[in-house]
Amino acid sequence: MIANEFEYTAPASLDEALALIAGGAKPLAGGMSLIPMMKLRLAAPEHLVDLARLKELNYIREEDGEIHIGAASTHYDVESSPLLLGKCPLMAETAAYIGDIQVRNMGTLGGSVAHADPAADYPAALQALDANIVLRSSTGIRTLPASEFFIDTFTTAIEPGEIVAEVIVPVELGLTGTSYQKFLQPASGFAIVGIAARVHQQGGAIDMIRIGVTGLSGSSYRAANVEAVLNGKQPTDETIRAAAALVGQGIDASADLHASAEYRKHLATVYTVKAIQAALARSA
Amino acid sequence: MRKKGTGVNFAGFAKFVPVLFLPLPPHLLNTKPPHSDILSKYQKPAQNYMTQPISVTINGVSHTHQVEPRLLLIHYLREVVGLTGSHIGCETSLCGACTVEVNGKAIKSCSMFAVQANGATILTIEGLTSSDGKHHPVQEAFWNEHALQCGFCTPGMIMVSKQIIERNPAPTDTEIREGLDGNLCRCTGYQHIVNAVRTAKAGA
Amino acid sequence: MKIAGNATLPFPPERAYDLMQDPAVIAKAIPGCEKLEKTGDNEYSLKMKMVLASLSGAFDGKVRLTEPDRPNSFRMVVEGSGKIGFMKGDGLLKLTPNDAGTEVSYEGEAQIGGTMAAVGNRMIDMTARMLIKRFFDKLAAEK
Amino acid sequence: MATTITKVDKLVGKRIRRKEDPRLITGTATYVEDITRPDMQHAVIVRSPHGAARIKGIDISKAAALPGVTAVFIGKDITGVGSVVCAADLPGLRRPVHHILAQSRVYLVGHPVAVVVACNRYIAADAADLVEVDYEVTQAVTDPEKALAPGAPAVHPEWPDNKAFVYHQTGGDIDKAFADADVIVRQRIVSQRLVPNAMETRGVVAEWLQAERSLTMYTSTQIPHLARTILAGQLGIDENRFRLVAPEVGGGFGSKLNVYAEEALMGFITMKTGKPVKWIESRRENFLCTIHGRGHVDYFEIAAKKDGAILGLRLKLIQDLGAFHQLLTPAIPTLSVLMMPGLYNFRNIDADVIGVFTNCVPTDAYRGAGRPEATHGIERMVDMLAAELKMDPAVIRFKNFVQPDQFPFPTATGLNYDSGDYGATLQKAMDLIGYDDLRKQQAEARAAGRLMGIGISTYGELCAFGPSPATPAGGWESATVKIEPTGKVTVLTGTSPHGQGQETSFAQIAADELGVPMDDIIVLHGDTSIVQYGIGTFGSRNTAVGGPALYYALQDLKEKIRKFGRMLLEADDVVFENGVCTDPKTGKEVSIQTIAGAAYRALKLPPDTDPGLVATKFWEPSNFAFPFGAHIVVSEVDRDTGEIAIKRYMAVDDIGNQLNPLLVDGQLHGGAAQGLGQALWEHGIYDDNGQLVTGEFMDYVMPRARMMPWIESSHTVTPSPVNPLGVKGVGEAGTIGSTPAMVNSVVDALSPLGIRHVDMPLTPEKVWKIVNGATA
Repeated sequence: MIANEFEYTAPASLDEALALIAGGAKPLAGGMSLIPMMKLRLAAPEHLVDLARLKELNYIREEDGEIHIGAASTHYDVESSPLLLGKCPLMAETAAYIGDIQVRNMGTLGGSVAHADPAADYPAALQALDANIVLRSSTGIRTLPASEFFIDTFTTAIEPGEIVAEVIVPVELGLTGTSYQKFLQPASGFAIVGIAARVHQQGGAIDMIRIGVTGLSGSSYRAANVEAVLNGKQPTDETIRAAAALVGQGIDASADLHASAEYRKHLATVYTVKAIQAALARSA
Repeated sequence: MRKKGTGVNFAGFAKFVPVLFLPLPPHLLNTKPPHSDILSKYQKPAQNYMTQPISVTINGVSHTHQVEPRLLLIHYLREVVGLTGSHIGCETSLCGACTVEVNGKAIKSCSMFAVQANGATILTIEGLTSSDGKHHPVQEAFWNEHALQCGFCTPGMIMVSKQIIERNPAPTDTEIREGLDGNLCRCTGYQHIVNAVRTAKAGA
Repeated sequence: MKIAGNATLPFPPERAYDLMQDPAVIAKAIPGCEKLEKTGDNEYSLKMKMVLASLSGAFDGKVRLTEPDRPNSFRMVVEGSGKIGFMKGDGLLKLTPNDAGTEVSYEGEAQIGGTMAAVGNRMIDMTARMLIKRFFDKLAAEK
Repeated sequence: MATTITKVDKLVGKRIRRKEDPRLITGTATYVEDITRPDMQHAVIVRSPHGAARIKGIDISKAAALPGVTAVFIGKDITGVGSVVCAADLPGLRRPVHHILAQSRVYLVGHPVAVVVACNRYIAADAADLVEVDYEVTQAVTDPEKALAPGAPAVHPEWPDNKAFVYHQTGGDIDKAFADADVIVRQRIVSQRLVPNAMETRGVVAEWLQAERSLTMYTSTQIPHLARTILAGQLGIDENRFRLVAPEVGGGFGSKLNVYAEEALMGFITMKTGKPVKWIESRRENFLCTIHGRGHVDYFEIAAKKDGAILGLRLKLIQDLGAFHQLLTPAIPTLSVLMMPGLYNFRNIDADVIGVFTNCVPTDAYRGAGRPEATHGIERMVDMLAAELKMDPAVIRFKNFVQPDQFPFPTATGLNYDSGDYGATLQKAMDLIGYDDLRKQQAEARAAGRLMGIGISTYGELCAFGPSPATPAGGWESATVKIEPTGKVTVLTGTSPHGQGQETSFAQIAADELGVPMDDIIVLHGDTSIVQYGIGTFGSRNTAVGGPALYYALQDLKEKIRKFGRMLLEADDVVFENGVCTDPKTGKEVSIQTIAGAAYRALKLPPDTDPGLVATKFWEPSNFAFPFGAHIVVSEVDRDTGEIAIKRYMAVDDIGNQLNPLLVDGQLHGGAAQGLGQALWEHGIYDDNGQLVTGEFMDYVMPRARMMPWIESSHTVTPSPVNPLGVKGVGEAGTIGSTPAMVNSVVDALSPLGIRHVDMPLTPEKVWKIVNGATA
């Protein structure tokens, strides 16, 4: 359980980091996914560039009605940020579900997002928040919405030479209720399914709803069909349940030792109900 | 009860005693590192292994070493610095036996390379006890509540428990159990550990 | 581990079948395939480098195509081993015409051993799905 | 909370915090991995990735050429070393030769094929990657029932039926019992494979000194002396020149009640290379290569009268042995047979046991070792019988319990239960948890459509191994007490505690008997060069067998102290109490410290008395001890997800007298966690090709803090007449009692759906499918 040899650089600036990455070096953030793979020698990067210490990537701040989260923010930073707890609590709540204290102290938002593990927690929230992901390279910067960023299992829109530099989430309007509900795989703590719900009500009817799903299939997604059924409706237990039943429709559900495809889809429905109900309770 | 030694009725006998009669208990066997031979191997193994310098402060003491980038922090602490209190119980970051604090945050030192800790302040289980031998309140609570049996997971458990009560001085039992989620214990069933964290909070 | 699923190819079954018997096409479609050489009747040696997220590994192995029943079905066996372990997939592929061309349904067994197996069941399942998906995506892109 | 102790108070029976803890809570304890020796080499083992294969060739040239590599060994290099030893025997037992490195075949994933020795572990790992092994894979078989089917692949080609042994035990008249029965209930019950997963994996440091022909080995074991005897035989060296040390051991649970290939291999390497060598098992290796537990498929039949009186029990037991026999592998299912009658007063049993080879890691003793399987079986069968007869599961148990006036109670399996009041213990558990009220709550819950369950298990176990004829390698234990010239006390115990706390509880015994403060006593163990021969720690025997050995050594010593007291006080007789000999006539006193000084100075000696104050006792019990208890679990099943919530857990255990109730609680909690682990979460799953698919903590579900319920516990106390301390043993009780209580609770919850049995582990998906299937 010893990694292959590699070269390690702790760059002094983001520019230096991007230049090295442009040259083929691999970015290292918290290492919570990469280092275990390296120990098994299933990953053997030749050169690691440590992004975790870059001050330029370590911030959580509000600008123009949005919250900008630097990629090197740890899950604990996200979980405990007064700004996020106050103005985008779904991010903080979701971060608190990741792994354990030690993993949250070390793992970073950027690392997790770039890894795109289909059972990671953040993608559900980022889908529900219509978050934007800022990618940087030595030659430029571009921004993608979460729905375009996450492509498939461990597959994102990141191009060679690019890193995830920042995640932008909205400042929630008052009375927006959010919730992340997770059924976890008891051994590893990963999500078997995780559902992020975000709801706003006006005059007793839902006028904004977003459902983000993780764990169910190879990639996170927004359950637009569930949203469509509930949008403009008075939320009752029956309507919520009927809508939630659509969450896995047309989805090629994953299956493993811990949950068959059938069970996963069922859990996705149950947890969609839970997440919507919890979000509604907070939007009152 | 009389004081020790008063029953020996001739002067000078006692000083022979240690030589004549005391076998060393297994846990007192001297295995105290650092061992220069181990050190030199990591600093300059057989050949061609690239190394780079790191400087860290561990339990208040500064250390500088040349290390291979692939050297895990846990191996650095245990085998280079000689602090063997933190343990290795798995390879998948799921048991927590290797938990130490880096810059005030509890982390799993088996999932971090030593080079990543360059410049950091590190606290290990060995650094929790004050120089006059006074235990940290969490250590004392683990002792009082019988929160350990074989003791292998204990250093990691104590380090994470310390973090739990520092961040939440009045955790509920549920919060304590969630806080311990990254640490496995096969002996205690966790109940006495929960008791220890709860009472350590009160005593801290 | 059981593997089962389906994919759609935008060709009629005969063409889909022939493509999947063509070593040049298979070589392009197998993710990370670096070399595919004929070693016998419907048997090929394989060199591949699998890269998925941070995972990577080189494999030497072979591909066998058996039980031909053009254009309805055939069996494909892919085996590989390398430093990080070995893998073996053995599946029956059935082709049926549909509106979009051909639906290929597959069912079989996948086996993984060695260090690779230590990454956990979750990863193995996801990786297998991903590799199969890439295979059919590539095939579908054949002109 | 621990009690603060003032001296003169009797210490036995008090909740005293442990003497061993200061080194453990400060990180200064020494486990095997903490030990280094000058010029120590590191070994990494290359293991088979296949469940069954022929080795066509091994190329070590690249590995051997890597700078820093000292040696690479493969099977043919291992000469003059014996194969792995199995100490158990059964009539007709087939014993495959278990080489320490594979020769021409591998039999399981993880089978050691080569070993690389290098100057540090990083280089050793690099070199291990360079060893190239060419395998010809053959078909594996991993399911014991499939292995018994005609035409199954043969694990060992010389035994195509895969049977290692067939064993039959019968008692009473089973045919009559079944002929007389009003009702017969049958069920197939699986006790799945479990991975012990001590938090410290195994590890060895070995050092050979050629000039002295002496070997020193530090190894993480529960049985240092037995391991030394066996390894000396394997390595062909003198036992008296072989120092084996179990340093701090990070948990065992039976997995280190063994002697493994790697121990002999490290001995071989240090003898061959002349350098000390260290091997530390990875967690992955621990999953693949350290013994597993359980692995039963049991076919039970129970016969009873309409009123619930049990008449007899039939069992066909299929034991998955794995590919080889480890130290006790074939003996474990025979323990199951012994415990088949449980706490019940029926005397007709019949058991067929088939031991089956599979391409899996061997099963062997894991906490409970044979008794959990039996207890789970009988407790499930009794519940199914109660359901069949529409009786309350408590009522049927009361009806069948062995009664207090029946002790000593001879069972149909040849045991002699020592003492107990089984009904009182169950009644206490029911009173404490409010059983009648819970049944009312359950009726309301069911009326509301909720799936609430109440599960009872009343378990018994045989432990405190034991009389020598019933214990491989000897059932006695030893103790030496040395009062040093300053009056300080050193206890050497032949047991090898690794978390159980005997450094504390034995000090309590010695402190009470000698009247010295606990702080003046140290308890040493685990080092064969310090401690007289002993058997070790397993089968809940430390306190119940090691304790009496200590107690009797102390009695011998006290007799000698009194002799010196009489001499020094010039008295006809003296009373020795609280560390002081007193002449009752004059009131004059002399302390134990003064006596110790006089005994070693030896200017004057009592008649027929040698100098010094040392006593050694080897003591063997006349019988096992039989702890028992009642566990009740209240649970609720979530219809939507199949998740099980444990609402209450009540344990009332009778382990006889308790030396230190704080430690007793710890043992029971930990045992219950492992028992619940089996009931709900843990499962060592091999696929058909021999891959262990739950071979890491990522897939093998270990109990974590958030998963465990709060355990409410209480006790009844029925002292064991088998030993002078009246103790029964507590190490395995929690594991044995908890599993069936949990499963019975969930089956009770599901019973409105017509469910009568569910095999473990009760995963949410399994339960959801049952609920879903039943309501669909």
